[in-house]
Amino acid sequence: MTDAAVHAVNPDQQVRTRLSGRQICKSFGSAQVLFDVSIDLMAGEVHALLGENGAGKSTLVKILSGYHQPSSGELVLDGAPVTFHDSEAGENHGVILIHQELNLAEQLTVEENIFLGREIKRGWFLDKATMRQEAAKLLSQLQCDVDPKTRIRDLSVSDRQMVEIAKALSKKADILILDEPTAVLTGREVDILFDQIRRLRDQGVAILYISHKLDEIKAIADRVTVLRDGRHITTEPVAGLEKDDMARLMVGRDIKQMFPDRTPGHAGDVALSVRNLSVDGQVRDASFDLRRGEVLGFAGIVGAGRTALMEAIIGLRERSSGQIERNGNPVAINSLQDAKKCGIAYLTKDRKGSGLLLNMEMRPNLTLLALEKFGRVIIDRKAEEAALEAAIEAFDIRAADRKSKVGDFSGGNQQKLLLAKVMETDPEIVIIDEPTRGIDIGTKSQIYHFIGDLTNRGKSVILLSSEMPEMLGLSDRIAVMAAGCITGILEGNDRNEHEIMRHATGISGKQGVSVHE
Amino acid sequence: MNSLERTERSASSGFTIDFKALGPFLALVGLFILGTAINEAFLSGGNLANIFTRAAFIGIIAVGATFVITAGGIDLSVGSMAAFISGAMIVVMNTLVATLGAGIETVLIGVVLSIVLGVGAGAINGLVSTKGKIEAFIVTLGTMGIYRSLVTYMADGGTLSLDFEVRGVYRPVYYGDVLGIPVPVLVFFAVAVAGYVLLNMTPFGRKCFAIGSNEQVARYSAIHVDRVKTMTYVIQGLCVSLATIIYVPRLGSASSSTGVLWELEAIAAVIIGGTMLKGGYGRIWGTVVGAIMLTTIGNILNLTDAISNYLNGAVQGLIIIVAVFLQRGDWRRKKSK
Amino acid sequence: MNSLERTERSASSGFTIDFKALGPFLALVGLFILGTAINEAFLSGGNLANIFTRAAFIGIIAVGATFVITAGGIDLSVGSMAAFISGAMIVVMNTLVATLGAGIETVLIGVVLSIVLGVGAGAINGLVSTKGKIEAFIVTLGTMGIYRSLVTYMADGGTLSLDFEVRGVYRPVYYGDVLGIPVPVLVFFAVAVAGYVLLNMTPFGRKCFAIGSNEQVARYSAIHVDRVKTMTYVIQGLCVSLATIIYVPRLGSASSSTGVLWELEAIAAVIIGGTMLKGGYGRIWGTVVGAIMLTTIGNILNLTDAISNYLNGAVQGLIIIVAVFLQRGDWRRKKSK
Amino acid sequence: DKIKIGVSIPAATHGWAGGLNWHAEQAEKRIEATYPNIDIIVVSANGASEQANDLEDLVSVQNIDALVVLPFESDPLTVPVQQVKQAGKFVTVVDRGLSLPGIEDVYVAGNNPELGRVSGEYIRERLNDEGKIVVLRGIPTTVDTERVDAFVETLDGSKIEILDMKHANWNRDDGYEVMQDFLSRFPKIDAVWAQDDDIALGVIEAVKQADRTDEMFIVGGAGMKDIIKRVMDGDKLTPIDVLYPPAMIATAIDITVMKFTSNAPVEGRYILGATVVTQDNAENFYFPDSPF
Ligand SMILES: Nc1ncnc2c1ncn2[C@@H]1O[C@H](COP(=O)(O)OP(=O)(O)OP(=O)(O)O)[C@@H](O)[C@H]1O
Ligand SMILES: Nc1ncnc2c1ncn2[C@@H]1O[C@H](COP(=O)(O)OP(=O)(O)OP(=O)(O)O)[C@@H](O)[C@H]1O
Ligand SMILES: [Mg+2]
Ligand SMILES: [Mg+2]
Repeated sequence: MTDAAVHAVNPDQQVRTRLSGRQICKSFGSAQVLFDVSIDLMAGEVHALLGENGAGKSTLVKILSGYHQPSSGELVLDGAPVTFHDSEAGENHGVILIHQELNLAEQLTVEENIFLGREIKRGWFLDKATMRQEAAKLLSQLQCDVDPKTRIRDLSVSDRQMVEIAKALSKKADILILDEPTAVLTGREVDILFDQIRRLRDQGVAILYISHKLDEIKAIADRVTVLRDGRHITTEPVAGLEKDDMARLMVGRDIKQMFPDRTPGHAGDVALSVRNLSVDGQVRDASFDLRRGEVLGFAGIVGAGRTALMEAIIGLRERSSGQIERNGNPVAINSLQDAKKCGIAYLTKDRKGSGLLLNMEMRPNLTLLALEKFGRVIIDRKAEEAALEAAIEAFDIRAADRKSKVGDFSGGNQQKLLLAKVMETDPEIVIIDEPTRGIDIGTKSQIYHFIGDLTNRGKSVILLSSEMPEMLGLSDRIAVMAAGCITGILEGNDRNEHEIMRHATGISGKQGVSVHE
Repeated sequence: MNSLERTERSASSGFTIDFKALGPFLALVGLFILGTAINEAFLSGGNLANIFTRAAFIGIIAVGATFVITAGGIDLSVGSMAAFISGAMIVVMNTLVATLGAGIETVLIGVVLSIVLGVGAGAINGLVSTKGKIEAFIVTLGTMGIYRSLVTYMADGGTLSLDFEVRGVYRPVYYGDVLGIPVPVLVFFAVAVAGYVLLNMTPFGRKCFAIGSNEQVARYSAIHVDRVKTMTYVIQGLCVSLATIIYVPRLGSASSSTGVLWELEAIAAVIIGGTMLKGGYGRIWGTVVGAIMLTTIGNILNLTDAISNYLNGAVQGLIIIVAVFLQRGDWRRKKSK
Repeated sequence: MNSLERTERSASSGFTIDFKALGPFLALVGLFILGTAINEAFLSGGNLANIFTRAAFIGIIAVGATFVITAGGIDLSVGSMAAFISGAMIVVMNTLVATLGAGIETVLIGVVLSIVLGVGAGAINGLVSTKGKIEAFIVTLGTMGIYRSLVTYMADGGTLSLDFEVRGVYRPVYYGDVLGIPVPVLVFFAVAVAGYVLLNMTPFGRKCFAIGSNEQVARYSAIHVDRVKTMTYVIQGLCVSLATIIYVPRLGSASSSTGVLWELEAIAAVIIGGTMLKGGYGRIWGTVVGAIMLTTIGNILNLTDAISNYLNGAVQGLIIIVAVFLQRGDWRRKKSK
Repeated sequence: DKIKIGVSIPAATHGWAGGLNWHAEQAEKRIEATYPNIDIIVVSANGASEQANDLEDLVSVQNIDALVVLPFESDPLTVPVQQVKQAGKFVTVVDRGLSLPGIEDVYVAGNNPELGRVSGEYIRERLNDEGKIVVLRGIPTTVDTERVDAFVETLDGSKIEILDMKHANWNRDDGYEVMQDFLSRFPKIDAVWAQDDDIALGVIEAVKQADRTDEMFIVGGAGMKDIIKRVMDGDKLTPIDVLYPPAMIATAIDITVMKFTSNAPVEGRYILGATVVTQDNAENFYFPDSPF
């Protein structure tokens, strides 16, 4: 067992515990979210932290790195008790946390964010040249070809995450904690990240890794700690655990069937038809049909233009050309309001930036998109409360306190609330962009079944996802995009990873032409 | 997490929120105690009526400002707008006396004109800033200069005075009372209630909160951001026009010095009341209390000669800071988080 | 995304930024053309020197305001602070004449006092708002009243007037020139350069941006948010004191009406220059141009008597709105996103 | 080339200053119509430093030959006016004298202490040296201080008690509110010195509202037509008004113009008294067409 845990450590390096949390308890107000949790992080080991949404993972790691103070319990660093008054103290002791929620100043550039608070100086002045060089070096290490001068607000979510990782790497961590770093990353980026994690581990860095993707845990972690409802359930080597075991430990029950049974070919008439839609510089000549009762997947590498296409359909981006038909009739959708009237709803992948009002409580967030349903003149609060009740039930939203700000919710619960918000409009067609980002495995399965139910009731779903199993497990057909073009729509047995990759890279199908020609 | 804990937590946070909401009221009560201590006349019916009547002007305007600020905007033009509307009302009513006589009709036309001008001026502020994509601060700074100039121009640098006969007819709108409550106070109350309902109980109000909180999220929630923002300026304009309608019969005149610095007072009332200057959170009752607080401070200073006149501003400034500090409510609790 | 796209994208955004940065300059050039068209004397050396010298006051204060606003704050007290500091300088220098005589020492002590007071007043604004957790709007509204009262009190309701002998010694600080460039313009230039360096080339400046952009992120990046914010107010105070140092020899006096509404002018200069009122993005050169634009508008209105004096404010308001509209720079491009 | 005369005055931010602007514009029209070779340029400022800017502009871009200036405040404008003088211009100063002697060629003086004194004397006489009064002051400036000091001095030695003095900023809204508060505070008030007609108008409304018109009388100042009309009509509330006419700017412009149109030597001091307007002489001071 212990052998397994330290298999990758340099032989000359002793197994040693770097940072421990002992009997950590944490309450916000009078709500306790952690109960006597203990955890040991060892040099040269990747330790995974598992648990359902709201189990307290993020809270625990924030305590370990000094962002929160424990209500009781203590931290032990290299055998001696230690108190981190703030995150700066934590970082000074080499404890670096990559937050689950992005923590970048949107109006600053990539380079400025990476070195924020630790600017490299020459004399009294910023050494911009060095910082730019360093930033470029860090980014290229992560094979991320973002220009360090780009402002964060102009970056895609996954690029932002890579910047966060670059920022953490630049800090020379002894103990590196990653809170769901891969939720917004693509497969390729995950591989790059894992290479970096292995490299650091081999250098003797202690790593704590949080993810809801159990494959990743299998692939990268040596030991795993499972939390449930704020309590420590177990800590054991990953080698001895199967994915199902982990899921059971987390959820406390078996997950029988991940995906709903979907009988292929039960799809009906065309509900939405898009013809020759283009967006300047982002999408070219996209055409597809969506049938009633089907899930149409959209696959493609990052920046292929999927989001741009969808936002153009629902009127959030300007189209340069193209027609849209609903049930065979042409419709003019020039704003999200028009789309809503046509029964189309859209779930954004950027829950923090465009999804939820973080400084407000759940109720107004839930009903914001479908306000008129709750009264055109006066909002019916009772109906809102009832809807909230129903949504909490249906989407299993676990908030300690209904009145607390959505920004204080755990990431997964925010995502569930966002899904509930979009569903509140009772749409005929749902476009969902990365619906299960940061969602635990139990809830994920619930969401998949929910999508299944939707289509069974004759509604249609467009699914944008970078998770291949999700794409394959849910979609009836899969449209693949590359460089702004739909390069193919895969049906039946063609729906497999290999075909998708071939189309996504432009090897096969309609040529993905550079959209900027 | 078990249900027991859940109840417990929400109970405690309920307390916190209540205390915060009570903050401005407590600060106001503090001021009243101070006032009474300084001069017993403070609590006399006449004085209280004076305070509330005066608070009505700034209060009505501040209710409008609450919408603008909640939705993330700002309006610096309200004072000049009030002066301009007063001026236009007086000019038109004086002209009408010749044809319609000094009757109710004349006053009514003046009132309608006021509303039209207020709504129009608000719409201009809103449309120029949203459609022209210019910071509201600049747009309303510009219109502030424009309206003030226009009234100066109309008055030829002097004062526009309402015809004395019309004044007689119009007078009760300011000096009258219903069951002993002055008309301006009633109007103030009505505007506050309407504002409260609109901001807290209607889809429109909800949208204001959403826009002030995060415009992008609002846009992704199918909200016509520009339209709602423009509407907040229109509401502000309407409130200015209502305030003007009760202002004109008070002294029956308008000049370039009418309404100077009202914008600052209105914004101060809003912020004292707990609305956030950056938008996303607004509180009508807070604003009402804020307006009354500002008026009360002025009144208290007039009731004592203990303080050198020259230091009035200093005392006023201090009281505002202390009152806001007290009303924040969390000074008693330890720094948390 | 292939690398071709990537390069192109960043190139295009580079262009936008350049155009945006040019915006205020273009608007200023437009104003200069307008001025010359109205009166040829506009371009005379004397007139230009006057414009730049005048812009120095408001400009220096506005450089400080750029820091405060970039870091997400606001300072309404600068005008009264200037009045108060002028007053204190005058009182002290007048007193010193008796002992030290009307020499350089007296002036120097006055200057040092000014800096101490400016820094102190700024620190008070900063500390009260950060430590007391009170909106900066309220705190500085309060101190605005306090400083204004203090100067009224010091002057006993009248005017504080600098000893005429001291004026003679002090005079060159305003009226002197170096190689033909007026001293205030040189000071303005130096302050602007220092401000530019501090805001754009030092860690401190970067922290201001970060705090204005997102306080939480700044806090998580080990930035001492309260300390940096307080520092921005201290810088603002220092700038006010520098502006005062060159102001005092100009008019040689201070009274309760000194510096009235300078805060509005300073903030307007900052916003016209392209800094965002909500914080997170500041531009010193924009502020400098903004201050010069405001002064130029005032000057242009004096070039002609075609416009009734009563309408000055309206023309001023219109020009400000139009200038900001033009300088936004994206009016030429189609709505994107 | 035309002879240019620059006129620099405070902006029309309150009633009296409004009257000032009106009279200046009227004078401009009248004189430019009479003398085609004279160009009058009126500029108005919102503060002392803005006025200093205006003076610079009048010299550098308008290239004036003469300046008529009513300083916003005496002291800060002393040096800027001196600059104009040093540039070789003819200078007429109105109302508020400069702090250094010998700068101006002509001084047309209003007389602020006189206004306070005359008002004080009237109140002493009316109250038979005994009673309770309240005072509403203007904006805390030298003008206000001079008036009030002289007023208080005049009351010395009488049994008249000044209950309190508060600033009403030459503004009728403030006048109304301050008076309301005086009325709630003091059960008995025999007279009000409002010092300025704008303030007086606010005071009148407050007294009427409190229904205490028979208890007291009000003394304003300046000569605003509304008040003059009341005096003329024999309103008991406003038995007199003390003149401080904004028309003095027109007088000053006329005198300055004479310098260029006649050979008579133009220089020296022209002091305007603070005339008391009573029902008997009110007609002479009532100009219904003036905006002030
Ligand atoms: N600042 C806070 N104030 C109040 N409650 C909080 C705060 N932070 C977290 N919580 C609550 O603590 C609980 C645990 O949250 P935490 O973010 O640790 O969950 P998590 O395990 O990371 O979940 P996820 O997988 O969804 O990210 C949640 O119920 C959350 O609402
Ligand atoms: N705000 C923006 N400014 C400039 N370019 C943008 C912006 N948003 C997206 N783009 C560019 O538009 C193109 C399409 O982006 P889009 O987000 O639609 O890709 P995607 O395939 O949906 O990516 P993902 O797989 O992350 O969902 C990309 O080149 C992207 O970089
Ligand atoms: Mg989490
Ligand atoms: Mg996308």
